[in-house]
Amino acid sequence: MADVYVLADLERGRPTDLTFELLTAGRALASDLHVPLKAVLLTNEAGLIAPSLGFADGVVAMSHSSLEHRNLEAWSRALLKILDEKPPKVLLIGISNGLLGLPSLVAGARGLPLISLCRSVTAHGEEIVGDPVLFGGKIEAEVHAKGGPVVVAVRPGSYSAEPARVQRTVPVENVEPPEALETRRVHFKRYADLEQTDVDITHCDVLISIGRGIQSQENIRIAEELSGLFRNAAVSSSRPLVDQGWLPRTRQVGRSGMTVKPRLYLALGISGAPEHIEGMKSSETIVAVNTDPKAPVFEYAHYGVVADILTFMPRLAEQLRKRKPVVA
Amino acid sequence: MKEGETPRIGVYVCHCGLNIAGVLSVKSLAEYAGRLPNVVVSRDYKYMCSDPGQELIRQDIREHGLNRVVVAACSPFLHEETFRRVCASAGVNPYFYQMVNIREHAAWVHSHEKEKATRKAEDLIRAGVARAAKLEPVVRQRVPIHPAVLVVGGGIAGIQAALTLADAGKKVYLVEREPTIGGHMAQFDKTFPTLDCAACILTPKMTAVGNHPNITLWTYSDVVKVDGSVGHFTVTVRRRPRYVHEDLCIGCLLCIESCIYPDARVASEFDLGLGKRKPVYIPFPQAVPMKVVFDPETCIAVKTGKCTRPCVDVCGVEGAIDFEQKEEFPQIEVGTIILATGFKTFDPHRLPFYGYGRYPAVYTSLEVERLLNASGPTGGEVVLRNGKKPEAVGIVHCIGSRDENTNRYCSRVCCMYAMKIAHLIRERTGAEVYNFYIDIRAPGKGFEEFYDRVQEEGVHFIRGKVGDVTPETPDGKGRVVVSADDTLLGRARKIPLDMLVLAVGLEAQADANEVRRLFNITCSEEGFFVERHPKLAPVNTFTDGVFLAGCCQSPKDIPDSVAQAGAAAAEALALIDRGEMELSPNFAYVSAEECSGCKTCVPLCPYSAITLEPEHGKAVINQALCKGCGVCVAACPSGSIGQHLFEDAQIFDEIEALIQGVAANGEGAR
Amino acid sequence: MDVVVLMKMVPDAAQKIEVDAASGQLKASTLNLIPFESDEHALEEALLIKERTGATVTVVTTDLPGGDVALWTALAKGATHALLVTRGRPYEPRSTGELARIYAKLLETIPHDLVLTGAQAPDDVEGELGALLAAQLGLPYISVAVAVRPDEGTHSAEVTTELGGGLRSVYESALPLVVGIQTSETPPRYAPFLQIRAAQRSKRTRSVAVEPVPFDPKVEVVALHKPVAGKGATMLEGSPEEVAGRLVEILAEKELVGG
Amino acid sequence: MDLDHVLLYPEGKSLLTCIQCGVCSATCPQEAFMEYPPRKIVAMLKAGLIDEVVQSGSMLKCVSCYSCQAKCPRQIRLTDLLFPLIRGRMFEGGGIPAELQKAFLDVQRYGNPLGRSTSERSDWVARSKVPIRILADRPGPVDLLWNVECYPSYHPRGQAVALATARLFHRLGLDFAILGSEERCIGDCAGYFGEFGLLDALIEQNLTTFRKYDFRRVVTSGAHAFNVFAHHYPGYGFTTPVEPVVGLIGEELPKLRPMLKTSVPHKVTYHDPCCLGRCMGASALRCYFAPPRKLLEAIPGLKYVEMAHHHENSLCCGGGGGGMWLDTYYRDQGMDRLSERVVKEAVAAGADVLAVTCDYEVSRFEDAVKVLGYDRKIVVRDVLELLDESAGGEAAV
Repeated sequence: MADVYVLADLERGRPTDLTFELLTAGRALASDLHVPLKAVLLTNEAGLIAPSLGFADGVVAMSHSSLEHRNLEAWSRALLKILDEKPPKVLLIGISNGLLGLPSLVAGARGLPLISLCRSVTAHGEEIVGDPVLFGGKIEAEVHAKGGPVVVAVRPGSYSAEPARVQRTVPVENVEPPEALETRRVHFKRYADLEQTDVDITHCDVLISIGRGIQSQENIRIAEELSGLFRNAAVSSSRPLVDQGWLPRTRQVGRSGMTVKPRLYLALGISGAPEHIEGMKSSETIVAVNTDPKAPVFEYAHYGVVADILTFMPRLAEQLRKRKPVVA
Repeated sequence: MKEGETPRIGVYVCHCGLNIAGVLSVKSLAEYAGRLPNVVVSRDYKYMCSDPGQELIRQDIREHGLNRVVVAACSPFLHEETFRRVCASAGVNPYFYQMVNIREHAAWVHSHEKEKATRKAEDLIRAGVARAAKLEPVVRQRVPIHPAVLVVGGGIAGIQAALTLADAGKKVYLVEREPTIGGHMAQFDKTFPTLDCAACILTPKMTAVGNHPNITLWTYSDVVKVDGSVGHFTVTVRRRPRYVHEDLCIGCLLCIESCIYPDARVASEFDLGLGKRKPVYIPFPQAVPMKVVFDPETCIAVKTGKCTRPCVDVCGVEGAIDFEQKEEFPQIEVGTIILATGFKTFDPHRLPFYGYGRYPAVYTSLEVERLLNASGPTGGEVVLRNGKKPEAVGIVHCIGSRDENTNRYCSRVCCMYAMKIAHLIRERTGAEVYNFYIDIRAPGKGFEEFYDRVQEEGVHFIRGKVGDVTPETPDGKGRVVVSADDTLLGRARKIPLDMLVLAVGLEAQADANEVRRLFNITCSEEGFFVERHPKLAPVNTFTDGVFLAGCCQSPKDIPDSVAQAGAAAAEALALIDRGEMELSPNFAYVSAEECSGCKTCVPLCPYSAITLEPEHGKAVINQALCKGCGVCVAACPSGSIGQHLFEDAQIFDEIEALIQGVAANGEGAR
Repeated sequence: MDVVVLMKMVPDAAQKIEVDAASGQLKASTLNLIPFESDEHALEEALLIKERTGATVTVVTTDLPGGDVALWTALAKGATHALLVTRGRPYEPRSTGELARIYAKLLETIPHDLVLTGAQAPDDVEGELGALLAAQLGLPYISVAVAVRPDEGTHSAEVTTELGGGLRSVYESALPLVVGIQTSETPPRYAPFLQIRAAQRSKRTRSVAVEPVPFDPKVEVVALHKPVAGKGATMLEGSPEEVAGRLVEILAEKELVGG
Repeated sequence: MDLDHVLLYPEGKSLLTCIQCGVCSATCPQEAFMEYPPRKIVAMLKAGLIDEVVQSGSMLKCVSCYSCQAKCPRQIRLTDLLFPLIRGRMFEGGGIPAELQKAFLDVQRYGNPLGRSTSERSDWVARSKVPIRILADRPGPVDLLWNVECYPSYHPRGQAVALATARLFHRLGLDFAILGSEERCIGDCAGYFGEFGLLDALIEQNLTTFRKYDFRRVVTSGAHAFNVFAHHYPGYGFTTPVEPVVGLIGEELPKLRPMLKTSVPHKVTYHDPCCLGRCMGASALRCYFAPPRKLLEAIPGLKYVEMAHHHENSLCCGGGGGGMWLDTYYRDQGMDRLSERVVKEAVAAGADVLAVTCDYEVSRFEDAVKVLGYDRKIVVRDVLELLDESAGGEAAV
């Protein structure tokens, strides 16, 4: 019986929250399958990071300079060598921006079963079952995989990271880097930080976050007025509005934007696509307002209101004007 | 030509310089004409209308015994009379003449296809020759001219025409609708471009009218019926009661002072509502006749009879005031009529966005004329409705003019009077004055110089029409802000103004259409009376004996109105002094034996020339009124109406000849 | 420079998406297929490359309903060629794996220095089209790109990717290269309807039949269902005024607003 | 279609008769923000400088309010002919702001500029207490086809108006029906922005739908649809009589008057929509200045006041000609909002209710009221909402 592998997601050399979420997921799966859980570590210097993955029963590591930054080509070639040499039962990869595409590259190259977009992964006997969330959360599926190793791509935010944050020395199995890393065609050049000329929404206490329900760019003004009624508040949004050019990218919450943890997250007219949820689900209090009572956002919110935000926002502003903003 | 005489036709093709010869092959046309039936001689000549050209025809008539003449040249409008006189002078009946228009109908319209144009000219000549063969002799009728003249309208044009005729010793009836003569000119303070005092130059003429032994002046009256035709019109005039016998009233005005209403409280028509009058009043101090009027709408003595009538008590002339006075309908006989019914100003309510009638700061130019007038409601002081003196005044040109939505035409006087008003306001108040114009039209004697002067005086000229007017305060009672595109700066201007003057255009009188029916004349789409010819008969109408003067014909200034009035008087005098008038031979006639008396023709006649003679119930056409339009001829079910110069045989032969050619030439006649 | 844009037709999430209770499949009658949004960004990025370098842009999609319109629109926006791959099959959410094989086969016949496609589609159960295709063709793949700058001289491209949290990284790769586009540098342009119609009439879209590719799906979609709604939140009910009032009270309790 | 083409037609040729009086620019509510205001544009067109006009972006600022066209002394068809043609050219250069692009795309895709699902178009009907017949469900002859339009169908504020309208129809016993999810945008923004292809496609599609049903006349909720029906549909052979709802209800006033029992004690002013008056040009018969005022004055307790700009000279809400989806662009350009100017005038006139009858206006003006902080001074109501209130509202059906 082979292992359950979890690929460590690293950002500037540090395991991300997603890594620990997946270790949590992997532990449950490994228990079901009665197999060990192992973390796969691809980096330039595995030894430094391995102890932080102490929740796993062991670490399978490969060190090479080309693996320092999540270069998909390098990582896929590295992973393939590991899969060839030490095939697991299941390989869990988190869907972060840095790793997006990697499960497909690996599964595609070897013709392995792949279930992507999963919110959870379980074992039904020998079968691996994923539950992908489709169409921005409008449909859920149940997908069974045959054979193996099975590659499962898991959405961020699906599991708790906390239980997996265990620091200890773990056995490390080193795998030699393949030749192919030397002949790779993609080279990491540099990081480029976005210029911070706008407010930093990651440091706001209150976020008035708007989605497509705002209907027109002009109405953003109403949200801004609302935000003016709180201390240390700003308007943020889901991705479509930013893509539309209605708000700067610095205001985007979600996987390709910012991950935020404000004291109050007011989700206005946001249906709650999984990509967005991952960026805000850790907020202290989440209030969602949406016309559609079935909107997925209500699942994550603490308080829900079924209403049109264009009607609701002015009413809320009216009530807020009667109160003083709290000194932060 | 005697009965049964063979037609002997001469055809003359005119070159009209290069007008015709430049396009048509005149030589070949003359040759072609020579081959046509009954043509004895045919020639071409450089200018048929010249003396040698005319002599050529006379010579041929003598030498070849011609009894018909066809000239292929220009429009009959220009030279038909010329060649008829040639025929007459050579002893041929002038109506044995046929004109073929090959200039307008062939040379000019087809100048780009010369060959085809020549073919068409051939067709036209052939048709003319065919028609000429069927011509019949016609004798023109004469009517005597009654020496009295009716002048309708007592503005400057009517006054001028009446005085000219009266001074020439002719009897003149001057009928004016208002209680006084003087018209719009009496409302003005100064006249452009010389800035003469309007009253100073007008009132002597008004007084002259009032005193002239040859003038019967009927104010507060209008013409209600006109019968007859040139030479002997019978005109019915309605004289509205002013409740004062004009022959008794001495104009002391004591009745006004004594009126039971101590204060003037009725809006004065003459002051356009800016001033007030009493129920008994004179419109203005220099009114002619200087006879009071009791307004039946507001005088309670007239209206209800319940008044103590202090006016009657105070009146020094027994029976001068007469509340029992009734309308009268005197009839007069005149030989000629001069219409000088004037104009009205454009009503800016039709362009509501200028705020006229909504914001008190907005005035029409005519209202401002009254404010400027020394005898006006403010004694010539320019003060606003709120009693304040304006510090910023805007004058918008072209209100209602040059606009497809209102009147398309340029009213011709507005630029000048707007500059006159600008000058006067600046002179009297020192206000900043802004003239908003599209183009400055100053094409008259001394006009450009006046424009120059007003600019030098510091009046602002903004080239751009005001497009919106908004009140500065919500109640609308204060200043207004006007928006204009200063097209020379290329920038929008918003200017707050204490006073906004709308330089309204001139329009035909509201009842112009009824008046034109009354006098049997025509009006343009805009309502101005149509002259017979814009250049050659500018004061004549299509109705003989009816002449036009002043703005009823088109917008014009005072000098032009006066000049036209003089011309109209001269035309009337010419008829009177001739003593009689030849009627056009082109009139319809009824063959009494064939007429069934069905009356189809009677309502169709646009000139009311057809009546049914009472004895046998047959139609009779008054040839003095008939204009030869041919409607009755075409409409008569029994074919009993004929028309001189347009007999069926003539027309059928003409058409037949034309068709022959089309059949032969294919598209030749097109 | 030859740029190929792969466009995928996906159900419009703005419209209702229903599951047929009996079959457990999507209700075809209510499905409204539109080009996947990131694919539109991929097209825009390709058109920007075309404008900068004079590259040819070939747009490819399959014969799902609306596929033809997507191609006409692409042509109207300025694409050079448009290919409609005929499959004669209705839409199903699990098809990316097979699609990658079909496109891999197709690309053998058309020149391609750059293959652009949306980074991740809402129905990528089996993985992302671009990555699967790159794996098939053995080409390098870069995902979540927000800018692609090819250099004809060095036959390479510089690709900027969006890592989230305001962080971007820049890669350089030799061509040919497959790129998953997240967002184009400028929002997708608008194609006036007349030009779409003109493109339709021009008959510039070419249909290509790709021989059936033997494909053995390794995963099986057992069930589709709508998510259970609102189990997490305490729902506040009443008129908007009442609800707003209640909410502000709650916020006050949590000391998020003052008294 | 370019300028040379335009000059082939008499309507286009009138361009050559421009006397540069500047009334168009002087009356243009957006003049201050245009690099080339209307007068200059005409001069530039005459000089063949159409490309400079296209590139300037001035045309984006035109809200198709018809002020210039209505006042032009040469009756040059600026609003409905020349400007759309120029804007049509803007598509070539990609100079269309994103928000407007999205609206066009949404119209292409969903038949409404809000980007909402076609299947949700008649969701509001479920909230109606009076029966509303949807033709697809119950075909068969009907007297009145009610074209509900996009904002009344989808926008919450518009839906309230639609519900009030339905109650009034019901009270008057009118035989009416709607198209429900078959209804599509009638084409206003497309036509006036120069997206002629889209307009053409929408008309064709709508006519195909209309042909399926048997109705005698059409009533439109708003002004814009009425305008497009009046000016564009006859050219496609659609000759069924069309009335805006205020016109129709205006005719029914004798029947409605006895039902207006509840006092509405407000000072009300009315904003004349550009598309129910000015746009009809000389055909005064189709101008709807009087009916809404008569309706308002029939309401007991209501006092009517007039704003500074009204009738032919009314200001524009700024939503026409694509302006509805250009507010952001306008804001970025530092432009004033026209809707705020109107609200200020309404307040200045002493009104506490701004009555409207254009589907764009309720939301636009309510926005303006909020921005100006006039919440306590004035409310925005559709004329039909006021009538419905006077007739007892929802409780009375």
